[in-house]
Amino acid sequence: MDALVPPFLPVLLAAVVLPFLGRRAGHALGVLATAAVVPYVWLVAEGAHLPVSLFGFDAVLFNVDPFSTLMGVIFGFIGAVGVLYSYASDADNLQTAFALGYVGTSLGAVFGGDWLSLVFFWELMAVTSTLLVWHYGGRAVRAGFRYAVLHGIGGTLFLGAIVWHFAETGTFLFGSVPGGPESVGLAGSVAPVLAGLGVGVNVGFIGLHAWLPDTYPRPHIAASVFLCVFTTKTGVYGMYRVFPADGNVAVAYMGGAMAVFGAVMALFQNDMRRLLSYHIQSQVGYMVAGVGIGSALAQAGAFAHVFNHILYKGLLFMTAGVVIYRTGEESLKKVGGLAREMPITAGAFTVAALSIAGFPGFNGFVSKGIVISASHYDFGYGPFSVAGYTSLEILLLVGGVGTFMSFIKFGYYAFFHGSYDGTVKDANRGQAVGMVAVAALCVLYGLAPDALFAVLPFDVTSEAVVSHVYHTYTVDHILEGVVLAVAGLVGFALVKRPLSGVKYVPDVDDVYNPLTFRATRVLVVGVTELYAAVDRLVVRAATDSVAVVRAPGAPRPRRRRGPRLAARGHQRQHLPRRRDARNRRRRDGHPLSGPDESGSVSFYCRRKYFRHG
Amino acid sequence: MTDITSLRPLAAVLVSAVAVVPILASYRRPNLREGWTVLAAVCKLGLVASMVPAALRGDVYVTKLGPFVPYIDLTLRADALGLLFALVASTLWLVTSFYSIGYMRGLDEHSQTRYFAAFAGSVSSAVGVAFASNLVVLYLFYELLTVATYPLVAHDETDEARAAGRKYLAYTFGGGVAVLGGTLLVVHLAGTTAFTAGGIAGLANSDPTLARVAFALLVTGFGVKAALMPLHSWLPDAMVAPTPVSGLLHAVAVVKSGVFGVARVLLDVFGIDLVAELGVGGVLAAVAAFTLLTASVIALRQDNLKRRLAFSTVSQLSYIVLGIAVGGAAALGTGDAAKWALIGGLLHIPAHAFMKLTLFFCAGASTSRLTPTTSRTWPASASACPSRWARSQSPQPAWRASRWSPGS
Amino acid sequence: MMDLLVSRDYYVATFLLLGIGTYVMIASRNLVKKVIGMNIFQTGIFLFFIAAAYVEGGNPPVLTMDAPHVSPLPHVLILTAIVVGVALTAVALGMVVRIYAEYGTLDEETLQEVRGSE
Amino acid sequence: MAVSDLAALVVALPIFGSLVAFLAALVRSKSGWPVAVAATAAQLAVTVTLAVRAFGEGTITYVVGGFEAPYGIELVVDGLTGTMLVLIAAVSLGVLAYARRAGPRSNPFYAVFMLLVAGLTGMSVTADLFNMYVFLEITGLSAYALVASGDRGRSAVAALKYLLVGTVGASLFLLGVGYAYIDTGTLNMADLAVKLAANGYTATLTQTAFALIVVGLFIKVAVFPLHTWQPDAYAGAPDTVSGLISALVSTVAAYALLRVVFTVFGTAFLDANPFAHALLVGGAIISILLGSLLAVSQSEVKRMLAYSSVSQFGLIVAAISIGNVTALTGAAVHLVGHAIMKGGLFLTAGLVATETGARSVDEYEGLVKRSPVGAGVFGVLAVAMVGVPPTIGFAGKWYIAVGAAEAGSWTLLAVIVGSTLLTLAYFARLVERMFFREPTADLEPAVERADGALPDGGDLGGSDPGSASLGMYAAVVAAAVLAVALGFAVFGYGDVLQSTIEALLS
Repeated sequence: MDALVPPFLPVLLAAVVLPFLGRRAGHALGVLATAAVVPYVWLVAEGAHLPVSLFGFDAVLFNVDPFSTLMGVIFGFIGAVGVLYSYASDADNLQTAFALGYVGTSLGAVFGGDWLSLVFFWELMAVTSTLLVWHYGGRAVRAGFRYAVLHGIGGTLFLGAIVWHFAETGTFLFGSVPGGPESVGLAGSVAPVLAGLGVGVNVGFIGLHAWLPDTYPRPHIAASVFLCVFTTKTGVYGMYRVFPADGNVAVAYMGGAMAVFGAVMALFQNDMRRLLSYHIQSQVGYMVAGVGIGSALAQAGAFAHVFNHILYKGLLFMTAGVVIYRTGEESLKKVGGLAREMPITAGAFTVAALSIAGFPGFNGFVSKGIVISASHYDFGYGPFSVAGYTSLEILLLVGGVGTFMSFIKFGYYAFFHGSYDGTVKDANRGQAVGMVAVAALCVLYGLAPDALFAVLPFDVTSEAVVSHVYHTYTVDHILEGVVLAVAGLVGFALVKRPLSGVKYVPDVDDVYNPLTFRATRVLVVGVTELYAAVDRLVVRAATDSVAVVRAPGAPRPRRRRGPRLAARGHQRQHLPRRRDARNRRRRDGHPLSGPDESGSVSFYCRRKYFRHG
Repeated sequence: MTDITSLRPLAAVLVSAVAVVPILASYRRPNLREGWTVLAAVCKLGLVASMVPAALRGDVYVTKLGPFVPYIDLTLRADALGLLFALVASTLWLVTSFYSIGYMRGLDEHSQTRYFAAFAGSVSSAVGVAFASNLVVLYLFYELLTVATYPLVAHDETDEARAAGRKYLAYTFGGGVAVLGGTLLVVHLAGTTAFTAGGIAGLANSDPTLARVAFALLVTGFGVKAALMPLHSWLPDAMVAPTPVSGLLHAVAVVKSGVFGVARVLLDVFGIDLVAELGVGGVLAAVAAFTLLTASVIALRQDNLKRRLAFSTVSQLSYIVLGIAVGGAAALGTGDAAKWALIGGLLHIPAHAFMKLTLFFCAGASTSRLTPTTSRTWPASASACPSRWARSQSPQPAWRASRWSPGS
Repeated sequence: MMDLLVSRDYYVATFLLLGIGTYVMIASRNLVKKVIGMNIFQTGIFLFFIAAAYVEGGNPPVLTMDAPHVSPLPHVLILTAIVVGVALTAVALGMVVRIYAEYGTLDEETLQEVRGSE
Repeated sequence: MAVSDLAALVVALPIFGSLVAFLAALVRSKSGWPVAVAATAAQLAVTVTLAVRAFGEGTITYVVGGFEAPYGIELVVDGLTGTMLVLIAAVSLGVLAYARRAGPRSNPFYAVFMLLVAGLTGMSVTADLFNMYVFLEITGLSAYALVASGDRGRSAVAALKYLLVGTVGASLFLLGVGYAYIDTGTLNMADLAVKLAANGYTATLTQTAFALIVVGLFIKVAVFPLHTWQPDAYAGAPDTVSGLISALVSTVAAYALLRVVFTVFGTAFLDANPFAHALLVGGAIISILLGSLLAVSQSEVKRMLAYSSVSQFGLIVAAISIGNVTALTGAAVHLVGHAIMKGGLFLTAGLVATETGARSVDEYEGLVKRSPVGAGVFGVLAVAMVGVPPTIGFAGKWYIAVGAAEAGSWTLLAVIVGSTLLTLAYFARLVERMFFREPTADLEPAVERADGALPDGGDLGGSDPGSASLGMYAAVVAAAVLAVALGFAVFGYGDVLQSTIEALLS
């Protein structure tokens, strides 16, 4: 098993080369590099690992276990589809290069066999994804900045947790890696909390999630396809690494809450991609709940859901992208009746919507069912259980209803409601190929769940492995799915009218963005002013004492500014013309005197700081 | 580890000092003058690099020049730590030489001869700091560095530049005085100041109070150039110097010599065990941590690009000091923690050097092409000068977008 | 106390002379008087040495005279010192002459005023 | 001729030179300079021989006129004396090179010049207190005359002030000698040391003698607040003269102080009398601090340099008050170093004035453009004065500071180390003006000569009035080079001096 090549390597190489190639050749290379990952990681035997030394520490760059294999396969696949879609959607080479960098670093993160390489790629993901957002320019820049800051904070917390872990155990290796420590997960009492919060940013814990709907609707449509896949799913993977053994009750409930919260918030949205973004949170809630429950069944369910979610959420973003691509509109209110104009897109959307909602026969039904059944069999009843349903289960079911409702809303307004003025072309060939391929997989995995089970880390059909053997198509399950769908339909019919009156629903970032802004300003101004005051004091004391020595008893001007400026003006007369011009230029460059003092831009430069000496 | 007696460390130090003479002499012929600069830079890099293989083997080149003052030999040692610093400084000098030539000619600056001569002298001193074998030789080059860099700070000859120069002298010579005092105490306590891995034995058995005072003086003294708060205030002001100076000297050579001094004091004078025993490592770490945070906050509010970079330098330098200090504070603790902290701190010396030099170069390039150096005008510059803007973005992507705004 | 002073009358005179000399040097505004003060000051010292050499009932230190002799060495020393003093006075007066030639005054304060505009 | 005879020769030679210079003038009007140079060169050769012997073979003693000590006058040359002798001769030679063009160019000037050298040399070699007084007065007299040799009234006023204050100093010294003599009946230093010890160190006479001698010498050294003559004298004297006396007169006086304190009274006396020790420490600290502060506030360059001397001699007094081998080695090093640096600075100031007419701090603005050599040398010497290693200024300070640390005098240590900053305070002002400002005012080069006519055409430099001669350049550049280069020679010097100092302290 020597001479292993970590899968991220070819992808990143492709990313580097891509900007220098032609569009067609470059994207072809991108598709090739990402697609090649799928068979490669599938074929590498479990347990293979590539020990290296990173910054002088033992690290494992390529660690194959069922979890990472699953992530690698789906990342590679969706990466290839995404590149194809990018090509079809007129993304330029540089953007695709950033996207490939993002894919590559995500692969690096999931195949890392130790905390160090995990967090290393984790941070790089934040960088590459920020670049991907920024590349679009305009409103994406600000959002990208907020995204970067929040992920910076999350990454730092995670890093802190890992350092803590290192201090406890003396190694960065995962417990499962040969040579690793005896314990799995993060050691100590503080590290898991830090890591939970840090990873919580990535998976969109309620309160830490606002970057999702903030960022994902803004960049290029192809960029959104990439974005919706990697960060949150790597987050789920990271969450599993942090709580690998028995899960964590709080995390499980957080997952449940996310499922409900995301779905409800999604219901209020009119921006297509914003709606989908809230759904990421909702769906990730199922996965987080699965990881939080921590049993073999739950973890298998969580990762099955990761797998499926990547397929249908990628597909959803693709369809939404096509709509935007063809119509130029982002709001559901501005489109409608597109089903007739864009049958392929509408079809793909329907498949994806039914998948995400968990309708029987589609892949979402399978994986969501596993998680819900795990929440039923492997988890305590909790505070508000009703009629044999555990609390968590109820949350997840409610989330399911919300999902139905919001996708009925999406589909209704975008494709079926009213009619579209004029003609709109359907998805072009490349987009169609991508969408149909993914849609086919959604159906395939829905109808033949065994194919899905084959990639899961735990065999959910074996009694030896899981506490409760999972059967996909039982009467109960199908009934459950249908009931949810009906509840969704009814619910949507009920709230449709009041919902259309809702203009804007505030989210947590409406509180913490201004709060952060003000707090930062107070901090910055406070610190700098304090510092400036001390500095002025010292400088004045120094100049005064010099003045006292030089001319004892002479009256001293308290303010030195006036005479100094005069002196400067005086001196200018003696300067050669060239330097004079330069001085003036320098002075004009100063915030005080420049024309840009009018100050619409920022608070940093309103006043004069630290001018002395 | 064997000592190889060789003139190479001395030659590496002297080559740029000697180059000052032809540089000054050819003041009428700029091409020749710059030729000397580049030649000296190449020679210096070659000499320093030639010692690297030995350092990797664990051998040390030593130049012994006999006794200097009582207790003190005038000896240069190119050990691994010193070589690290010297290699960074001389590599970047070569790079900066080319940049300087373009910059100075591009802006049609005055007194270019003085500029290049002082630059060569500064680099000489910086390498001297790197190769110093004891505190006194270190002090020697430390002071020479101050003298050699002063003309560069005051180069502009404006009121602002002169004021910055005065402040620079006051701070750095003040630091020098503290170093001298500390050195004297060490001489008094231990009878020697020769750097010894693991610390000078004599210090461990001496009066702990005096040892603490000596430590405080030395660290304060070196802390001035390392821009530890509250001794940092010269650095932002020194940014009136031409950009290559800010880049190489005030982000690499000068400030790193301060950091390097702190490292020497902790590692080779007191030794981390003694530092931990005296309980001073924690204090230093606290100061460094404070600087780290506060300087970053202040940097947020600087509109002048170079000043912002300067505060960033203040902050980053404290990373290095923090690493070293934590190494000292944790020496009695468990396992490898101290080692890792030290390695991290020292690794940040070259790392920060490369990062910050690139940033300064970008800032300077925009200065020489665009007029103002305030960051608020940069979005405009970005379109006027996209490649530079992009380059300046890449090392630290978040520097520019430093504003939160509600909503979007 | 009186006895002590009387028995040390030369020393009293010495220090009176020293005091007067110092006072004249400091308080007098006229440069020539300052030089005179200096002379008085020196004279005090001469007296001090001579007085120190005196031995009660001593004869001049000539070999033909009977012992006890007064100490001869201070006399020799003071001869030298007087020569030095004379030389000093000469140099000082030379300078005074030059100052007068240059500024036309010997008054210290006037001199200061004149020189203030220099 | 026996080696010990050389000790007498070093005193006689300059006196002889002085006479010849004076007499030769009767024959040929321009003979002063060559005679002085010849005599000084010979003096240098002799002193070097003496110093080498003194260092190599130990103390050389010469008895004047065959009267054995303690009755006769004794001349003693040990390592310290040898140092001073060579320093005096070398500095004189350098100043002579400078004086050829810078003037004053009269034969009497050279005669008095040689007399000053004789006085200084005599003070150094003598081992007799009264003899020292005589040489002190010879030194003083010739110094007063030299200061007055400037052609302006200001020189005369300064010289008179110098004369009055200096005479008081010398008189106090004489008074102190008188007390010592009354106490012991001897004037020979070695003999005095023995007898004072026998009388007990706490005897009032001994204490008074010490106080008077030290205060007298403080005046000569110009320790604050007894320094008042110095700024006027240095600033009022012609440039050549300020260079010479700033380099040598206070230096030799400080040497005399060192000699008297340790050879005559000894460390045991200082230990027994805290007040004596306090006198020295107090004088040192006040001089260092206030001298620097006053220097900062001066507007004329030469006055600033004069106040700087006050501060620097504070360091030497500090070394004396510390009184261990290291500190005294430091005192010797700093005496030499200060002589070279300060003499060089004064000569450079003169050079600058000759070239550009700049004399005040403000007029030094942009000096580097008008007088690059002057500005460069001034810069180097300023850096050396500040005490940046490896210059001699650093070496002296280092020794003294190490001595302070060894003695555990933490206050002194702090002041000594901190004096770097004070020195920096006044030199930085000048350096900044010289190098980093544009010249503001147009100045006429100073023409300081008695006659308006051009000097003899045989000079090496150009003949326009604003130019300096090669000799002037050579002198100042040599000072700068020595200030840096000697820093490396210090350790060897300290090594050979050690036995001398140990003998002095025993």
